[in-house]
Amino acid sequence: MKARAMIWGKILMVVAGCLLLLTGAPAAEDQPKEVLLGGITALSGPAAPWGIGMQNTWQMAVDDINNGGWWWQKKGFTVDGQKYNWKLTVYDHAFDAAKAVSAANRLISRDGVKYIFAFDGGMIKAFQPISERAKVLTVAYASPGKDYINPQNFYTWMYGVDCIAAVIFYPWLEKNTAYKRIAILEPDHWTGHTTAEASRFGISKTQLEIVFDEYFPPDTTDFYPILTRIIKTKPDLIDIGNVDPAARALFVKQAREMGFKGPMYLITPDIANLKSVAGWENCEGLYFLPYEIELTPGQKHIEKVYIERYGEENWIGSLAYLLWDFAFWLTQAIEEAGSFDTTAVCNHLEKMKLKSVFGEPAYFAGQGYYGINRMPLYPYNVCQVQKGQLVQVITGAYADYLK
Amino acid sequence: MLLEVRNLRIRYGKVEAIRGVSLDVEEGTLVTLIGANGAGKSTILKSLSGLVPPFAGEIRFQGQMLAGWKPARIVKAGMAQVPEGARVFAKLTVAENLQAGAYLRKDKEKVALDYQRVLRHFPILKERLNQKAGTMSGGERQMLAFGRALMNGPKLLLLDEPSLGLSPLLVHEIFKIIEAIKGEGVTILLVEQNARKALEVADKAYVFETGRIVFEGPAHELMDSEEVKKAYLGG
Amino acid sequence: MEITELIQITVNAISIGAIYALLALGLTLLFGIMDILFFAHGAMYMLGAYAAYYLCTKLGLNYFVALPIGVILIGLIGVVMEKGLFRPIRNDHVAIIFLAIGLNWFLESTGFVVFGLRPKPVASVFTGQAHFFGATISWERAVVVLIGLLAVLALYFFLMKTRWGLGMRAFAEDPLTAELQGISNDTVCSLGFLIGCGLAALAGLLVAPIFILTPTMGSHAVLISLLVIGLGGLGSIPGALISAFIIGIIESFGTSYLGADITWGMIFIFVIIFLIIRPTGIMGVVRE
Amino acid sequence: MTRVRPDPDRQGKFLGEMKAQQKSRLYFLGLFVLLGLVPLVLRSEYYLHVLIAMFYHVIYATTYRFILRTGQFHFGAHAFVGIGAYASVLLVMRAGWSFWLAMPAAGLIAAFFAVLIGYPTLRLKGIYFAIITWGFGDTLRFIYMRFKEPFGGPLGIFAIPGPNPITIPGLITIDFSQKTHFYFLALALMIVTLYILHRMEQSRFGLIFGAIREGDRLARAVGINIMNYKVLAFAVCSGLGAMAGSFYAHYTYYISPLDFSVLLTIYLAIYTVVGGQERYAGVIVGTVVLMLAGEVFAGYSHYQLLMYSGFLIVILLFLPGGLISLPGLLTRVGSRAEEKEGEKFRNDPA
Repeated sequence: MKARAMIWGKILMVVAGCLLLLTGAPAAEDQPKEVLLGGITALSGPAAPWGIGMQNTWQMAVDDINNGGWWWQKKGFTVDGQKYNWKLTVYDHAFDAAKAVSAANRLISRDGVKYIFAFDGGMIKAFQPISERAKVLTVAYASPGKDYINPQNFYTWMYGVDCIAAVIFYPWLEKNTAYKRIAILEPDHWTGHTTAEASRFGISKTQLEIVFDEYFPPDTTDFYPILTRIIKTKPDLIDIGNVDPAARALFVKQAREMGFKGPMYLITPDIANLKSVAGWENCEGLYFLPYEIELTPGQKHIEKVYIERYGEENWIGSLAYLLWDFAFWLTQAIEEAGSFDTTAVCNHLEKMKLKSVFGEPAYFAGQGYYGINRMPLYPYNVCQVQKGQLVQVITGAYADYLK
Repeated sequence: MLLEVRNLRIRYGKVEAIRGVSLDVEEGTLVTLIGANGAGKSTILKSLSGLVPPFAGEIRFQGQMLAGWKPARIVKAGMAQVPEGARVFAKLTVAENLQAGAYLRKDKEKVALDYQRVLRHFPILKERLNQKAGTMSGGERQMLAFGRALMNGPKLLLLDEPSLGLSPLLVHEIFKIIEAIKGEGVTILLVEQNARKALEVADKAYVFETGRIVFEGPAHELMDSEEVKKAYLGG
Repeated sequence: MEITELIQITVNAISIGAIYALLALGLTLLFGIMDILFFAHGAMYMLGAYAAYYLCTKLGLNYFVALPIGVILIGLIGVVMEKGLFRPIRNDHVAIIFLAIGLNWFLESTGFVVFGLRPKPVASVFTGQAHFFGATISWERAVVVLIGLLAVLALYFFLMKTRWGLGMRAFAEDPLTAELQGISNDTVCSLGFLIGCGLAALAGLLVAPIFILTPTMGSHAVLISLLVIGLGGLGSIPGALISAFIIGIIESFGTSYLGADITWGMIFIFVIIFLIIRPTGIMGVVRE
Repeated sequence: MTRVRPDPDRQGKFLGEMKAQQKSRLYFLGLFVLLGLVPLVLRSEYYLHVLIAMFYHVIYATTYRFILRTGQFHFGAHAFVGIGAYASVLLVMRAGWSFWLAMPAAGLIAAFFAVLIGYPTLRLKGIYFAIITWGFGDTLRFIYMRFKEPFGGPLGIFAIPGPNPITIPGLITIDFSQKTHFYFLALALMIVTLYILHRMEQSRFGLIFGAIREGDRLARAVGINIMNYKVLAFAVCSGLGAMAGSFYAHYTYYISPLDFSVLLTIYLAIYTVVGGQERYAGVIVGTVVLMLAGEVFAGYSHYQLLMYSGFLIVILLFLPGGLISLPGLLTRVGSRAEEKEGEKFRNDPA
């Protein structure tokens, strides 16, 4: 019995050790110059390719700010005469709301983070009660949902959300082509639903007709059955805006196999992936958004550094451009506001002229749609594959409906 | 000596089930191991076949130590066992059950000969070759289990309670078959609860009680022994 | 027009069914022989697909050379896993399930580190489409259907007609008695993992050119397979084949007439109701 | 037909277990008192959250284990947790009920569903039961997703109100604006659940299932209708799990169909197996240790699942009795060394 008690004692000590490890891990107080930047995204599960890619991009942006890369010409940033560096800490939510809430609690009340970059509206919705109450500035990637971007959630911001550019694309399509019948297909999750909503919003500004509007289970790899159904409706264009990269390439390939010859509309394409999976000849007529024939210097810089650091195998395409800017805007806002106080930073961000890898001018907008300026607008470009060549069809347009 | 067991001890956890058993089986004889149920007789057979590792003691088969041998190797060396309760492969056909008995044998002609021999011994099996073994009666299953063991062409056949749960008529038939197999020169170690029947057919017998041998000797001597009669033959 | 559509939907159903059957084959074999639910099946399928990528795309091997190499390679990994991980707890069926789930996660997350984040394509060997009665199927799919059916037949032949197959079936029923016939349990289990993982890898290698490779592709596949073998009767190969096609038919017709978002739920409801009415699945026999 | 003799060893063990149980009851009591004092010392919302999450997971896991103990391989715990969460949220937000009424009501609704599902399926063994319960869970998930009214569709339901405030006049107002309030609620729920399950395990209930597991046909032979017991156990456990689900919903303010996928059940099963199924405390230890491990590994970004699964594999391989067997195993290592010496001596042929 005594031996057993001793063993239990030892086990308790080990557990206590683990707890110490838990508390001791991020030593923020030791280095006064280090400011924590939090990240919450999917680092495991099916969305991990996006999530890990985001983590890599954020890390690169943070390193550029700390080391004076790209347009950030100085090392770190200064507030009140004190120099600071960013330190990025990213936690996994694996698309599980309970884990997202845990991660937010960990970041906010243990690590003392005041700024969080996060992925997917659904997950942000789960921890928003915590982050808003703690006045933590949260930046969301994907999904332009009014459910979580609104005046009540003052501290929640968005990365550039491309699906909202449907409000540019569809009016242009109506004016410049003879296409009439649009089919919308999105995955059956938060991002898919909000993207479809944005597309519907864009189409509602035109005379175009939605002939098909459905969702598919996110793990689908075989699109033959759904394509049979889509093709029956004789669409002129299929909108597969925010289908994830792997499924999207498969969809394009299988659509061509099933005999659909018309154009498709895609957001943030991974062109290399499309080329290798679907075949470039099958990409004829596809609309990409946003995309530029000539990469901006910033985009070139991101691509080069990313591939150098993480390898060609892990390059996530234009998703990296989207997730790049906010770290710089945030840092600039903190410096210019002269304070880490998130209310001050938010107020300053709203007024800022932004430098974006997509071009300028860039600024926060969205008042007309969300009731608050929380979405960055920069010039959107749309291009199309015509006879094997990428041709830019829209240049430098702004999603004016959102103003 | 075909099989020699010296001072065999087997433990299950901390409980010692077999406490020092020695026995000999001479080539061409039928040796029986009798005793009450639950005494651990089957455990000895399991150990001989390599299913239960002995805790101490040694087993020699044809002069070779079996220590650390895998069951397959023991089967290949010529020791086949008919397990307790006629465990046939119910979802396999009768023919497949017999093939399973010859699983390790490569000599096709001899296997074919043994096949004919088994079907001669058990004509009932011949009628049901393509039937699933699970659909047969208890007696037929026991015959199939015998036949399956014979398909191995064994030098030593271990029989574990072959008469258990069978009607008196069938028991009689089973023992006739045992004698017939013995007549073909197969050495047999028979573990039996039905002591009278066993002693009738055996050359030599061991009486086993709670983990150890209490009597041993030629079968007819034991049959006449007053003590054995009283304890095991019901008066 | 209606007839063409019907044919197309049927062709889709067959194609889905063949792929599901191929996926479920290894899982049902391992369950039938060893009574274990091998969740890492999905990871083996994923490794098989990546084997196609590395052997064909990276090493430039011919696809039909890569096929057997990949299958044997993954099969051997399965044998190593059996010896190292599963043999010590062979009799604890519950622990095995969770060990396999842990292994699946482990291989999946290792996959992101080793294989990279980008989804990987494998160039198809057969290009173009076949047309008949107005229905379309790509040649590569037709080949998968064909090889998938051949694999089912080959496995069935192996189990029913060969000595090894006999040994495995005997083991499945009564390991102890099988051991007494000289059918080594250890060998059967190793063989079972060799074939089971080999079949998972075969499925992966075959679908690699049709689909796209991500380290998590196996998790979804293993759940689908579980549904297939549950409906078919656990451990039954003909059952898995029939139920794969039934699910294929529901999925194809459901998606084409009702929509994809309704269909997956319908499949679950169908399987539940079927199993409540007939708990052993289509072909299954309840184990003691 | 084999005659079974009473095993004196086992009887002794049984008596020993009784004593150990009395002792462990004291330990538990002490632990609960300690846990009650935690918020007085601990101010960090993070640690409170970890503990709260641990509490409701302990409820899920212990109820799950009890169903496992009745011999059913349950794979649909997520279904009943989900029913609890959705039912209580809808009762509060649509019907305007008080949380304090809605939570037990949600438990009752889940128990009703458990009876409905349990009657036809609880006689099924092993994997078939697993597939049906898993399918049931995913069917519910499908229903939540497809019916935007009233379940909120794939986006789920947000802005769920917290529990209604309790005011003890002149003394204190608990309005659930702080984590501490949730902490005490979760702790109370956990203690109540643990107590109910403990009583069930000690009662006829537990004894019957214990007997069945031991392969003793006695229970069946005596003519006890095991089905009724099984259904009752299934309903009670599902209901308790559902109440924890209701707590979860009102604690996080947001639920979506994603929260109640089969992954939840898999985690619960892992907690049970890793902790050790045999002892009541095993599953609690498993839940606590694995959740702590999850928190520790979370700091290693995308390597965390790798580490977590590696940890899991190691425990399953090297601790077949689960974590709870660890202290016993360690004490035995010492005594076994002595035993070995003795064995060697006895082994000597001379």
